[in-house]
Amino acid sequence: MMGLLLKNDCWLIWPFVLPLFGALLSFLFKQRPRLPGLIVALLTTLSSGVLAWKLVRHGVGRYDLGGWQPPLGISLRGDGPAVLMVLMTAVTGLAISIYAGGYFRSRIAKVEDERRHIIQERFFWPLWLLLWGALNGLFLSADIFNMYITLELVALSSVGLTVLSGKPASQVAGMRYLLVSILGSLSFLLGVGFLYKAFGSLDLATIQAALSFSPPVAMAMALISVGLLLKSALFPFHFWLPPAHANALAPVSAILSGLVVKGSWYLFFRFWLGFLPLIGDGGNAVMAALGGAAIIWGAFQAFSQQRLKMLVAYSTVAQIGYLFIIFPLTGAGAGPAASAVFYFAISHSCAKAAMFLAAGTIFLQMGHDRIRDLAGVRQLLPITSFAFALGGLSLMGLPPSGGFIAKYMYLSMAVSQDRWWLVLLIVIGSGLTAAYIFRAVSHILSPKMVHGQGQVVVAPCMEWSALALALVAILLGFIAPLPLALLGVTG
Amino acid sequence: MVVSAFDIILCLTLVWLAWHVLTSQDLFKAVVLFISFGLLMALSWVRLQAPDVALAEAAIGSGLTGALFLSALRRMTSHRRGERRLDCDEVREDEGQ
Amino acid sequence: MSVSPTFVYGLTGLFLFVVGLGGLISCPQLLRKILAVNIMVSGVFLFLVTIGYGHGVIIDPVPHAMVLTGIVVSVSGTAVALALACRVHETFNMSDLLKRRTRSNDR
Amino acid sequence: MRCVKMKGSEASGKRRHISLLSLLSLVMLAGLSAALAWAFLTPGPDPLGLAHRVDAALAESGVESRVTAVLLNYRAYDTLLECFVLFLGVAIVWSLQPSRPVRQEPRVDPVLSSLVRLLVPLMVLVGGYLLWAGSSQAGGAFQAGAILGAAGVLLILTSSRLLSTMPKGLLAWGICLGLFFFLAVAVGAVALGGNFLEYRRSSATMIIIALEVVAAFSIGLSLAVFFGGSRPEEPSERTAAGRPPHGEGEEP
Repeated sequence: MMGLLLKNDCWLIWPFVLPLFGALLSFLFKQRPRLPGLIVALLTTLSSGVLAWKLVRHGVGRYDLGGWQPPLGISLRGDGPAVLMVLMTAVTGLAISIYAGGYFRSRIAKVEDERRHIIQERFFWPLWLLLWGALNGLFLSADIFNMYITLELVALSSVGLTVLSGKPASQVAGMRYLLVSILGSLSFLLGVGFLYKAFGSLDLATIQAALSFSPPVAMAMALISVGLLLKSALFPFHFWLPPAHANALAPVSAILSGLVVKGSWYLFFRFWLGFLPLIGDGGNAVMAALGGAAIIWGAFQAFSQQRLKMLVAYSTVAQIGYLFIIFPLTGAGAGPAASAVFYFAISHSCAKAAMFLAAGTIFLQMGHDRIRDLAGVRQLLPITSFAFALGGLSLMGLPPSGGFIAKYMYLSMAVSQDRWWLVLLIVIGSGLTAAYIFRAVSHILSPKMVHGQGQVVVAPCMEWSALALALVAILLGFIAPLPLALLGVTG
Repeated sequence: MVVSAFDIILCLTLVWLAWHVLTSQDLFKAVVLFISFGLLMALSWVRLQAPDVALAEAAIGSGLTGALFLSALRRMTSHRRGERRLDCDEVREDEGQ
Repeated sequence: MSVSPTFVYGLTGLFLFVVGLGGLISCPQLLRKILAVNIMVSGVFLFLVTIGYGHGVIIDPVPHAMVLTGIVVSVSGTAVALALACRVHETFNMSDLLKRRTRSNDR
Repeated sequence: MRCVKMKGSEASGKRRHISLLSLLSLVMLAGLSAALAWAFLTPGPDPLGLAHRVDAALAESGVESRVTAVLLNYRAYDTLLECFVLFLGVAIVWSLQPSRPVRQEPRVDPVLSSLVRLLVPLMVLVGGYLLWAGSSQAGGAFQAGAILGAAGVLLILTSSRLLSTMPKGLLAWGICLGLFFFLAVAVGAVALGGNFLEYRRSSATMIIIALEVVAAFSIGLSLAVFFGGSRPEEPSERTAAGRPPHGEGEEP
């Protein structure tokens, strides 16, 4: 019986079943939700790792839920990109979970607000585990209506996590976030309706096989694209992101910036590639233009911020641009473009989560995150400062980092396809990133003797988990063949 | 089934109600109009031969959602009269992030 | 002219979607925005039910199941939105009260 | 008050700005409706949908109602996730609220409360009927759950302390119980050699009815909790760290 539960194709279900179980458990054991939360986080990471290993050994996995074949039932599909995203979520999520354990313990130790922090932790774990499960379900889903439900799950739990901090600013930001993501989901659902009307199926592969141009299909594509762009906060739709990400609790900011944004982008990428024959160069150029605008605008905004967490949040707005300028490069074949952009996505996820975690530790220690007054952090939190700088390094795309490999792939493709404006854009974007990262890092690393201790005792696991994530972002520069091999398993 | 005058009147009423939900001055009136909008929506689904969906819409989409709106409205107006908040410590600025 | 009800109801659903969108953009009150979202939701559901009706010969149950699922999802979203709206309302009312009190203390 | 008094020219300029913006959005909305109507009315491919496949597999599904078959057999995974959406809603609403409900008016109409005492059992009965009818005609878990939820709302309305005086943790367990059962059925199918959420033909009817009862129960409970709003009070919260919770000693 245990053997049946660990069959080859069964590994596709554990990455979302385990967190769902864990969410219920940590909701029920409200006296100590940390214990089931951490155990389930560990198990989920393990199962994601096994899933990746099975993918390399046995090729693309398919799983018919309920035993019904696709047009009637729902199926899961674990190909290279999907499993890579699951793995990315697992690595980042495990580090964030460990960080969160220490974070809430440190905050609960501040006696004045004890009760509120206990309640925050009590609801953090169920919401976060549910979000994790929903993200894994989203990456593995092959059915467009099922994608809608996982999108809703992701959106609602993100909103719940955002407003957990209880600050008025986060409540307003969360309200706006909720309305925007419901609007995005509705647009997506209407698009699903049009697709069902045109193709009589909800299975993405079936639809893409029968694809042909007609007005309903074009409308469906437009509605789905706009809905997903709203949720992934590409340039004109980015307005809701910085306040929501910057005002949340530290682990929540890392979750939102590192993982949640990638969920809707991943769906967008899948739909867009599948419908590429109908879209043509015009649509790709529009996406690239929006991405370019995001890179420039986000970087300028990040540079002019006064608060560290706002800077990191605007940096997310800018980096989302890189995920969209890839589309003109898909003309010469989707394979290399997909490798580049997914490599960018995973290294950004690790680096950005590490930076948000480090920024959260700094906030907790100093009691504020005004960039101008951050001198002396290096003495108080050497490991955290180092982690922040390393994450910045990967974000800039300096040589021994995952960000460098991704940008190198972008550039070599752009050069070989003679798209010089894209080369220029990437170079300018990297320069701007370097500018705002240096601005923050120079304050953090500036030597200044501080008098007395910081506000709280920071748990060591908070510092080390941020550093571990930053190191993974750097390490991705050395082990590039492994993720790329995983990504190559399609078919 | 061929479209009848009933269908057209139903659709026009739906649009008219939606418009008034969004434009009427009084929020209470808007919520009541929304509930009747939901009930008419359920009626149109009965016309489209989806009785079980209509049942769910009448009960959940119109009835319970309407009740939720009414209770939220009451909470908001009771606060406008200055009822005390039980956890107003969270209003304080620069607390934990 | 024999028009299928599909056209009338489908167009109504799509139009309700647009009306709700307009309300969401233009209404300042939070409660009204949530009402507008609910109207959009109803519009999308009407559209889906219309697809299920097809030409009225064979009724397709799959869109009906989608709508049933969607109704429950949307009531959940509405509940969260309303709770959050109440919270925002209370917070800002309260901070207004606090401000007023400190101002009167200053005097 | 002060901010309302703006200089005339400034105010009118702002008004003109707003009207231009609203005109622009009106034009865009009109364009959107035209585009939607165009996409809807132009004939595209017009397949039959899944109705035939649903009918063909109906004999194997274990129920007679086509919608129930889709919801709890062919696409039961969607329904599972949807129950988690409800659970999520409860978790968020509870995380938002203070642990005690905002004071409600204690006066309850005696006529109303005796009416409710009559009505609630009736509603539970109707819910049960809908659940039973769901396997063959209109009705099913969702509608029954809605009726149960409405009964819960009535109970909350007449006795405002109901939710806050419920035994500690009972509500949370009640909400999670249905989800645990659903997940257990899904994973149990794997342990017995099938796929996730795959039922044996012989036991499909039983499993679907059990799932419907469970789903109706958890839908009804969640809906009632949405209406009740606040998290049930717990003794441990009342005396956290040996001191009163926030707001206790504050001036009203």
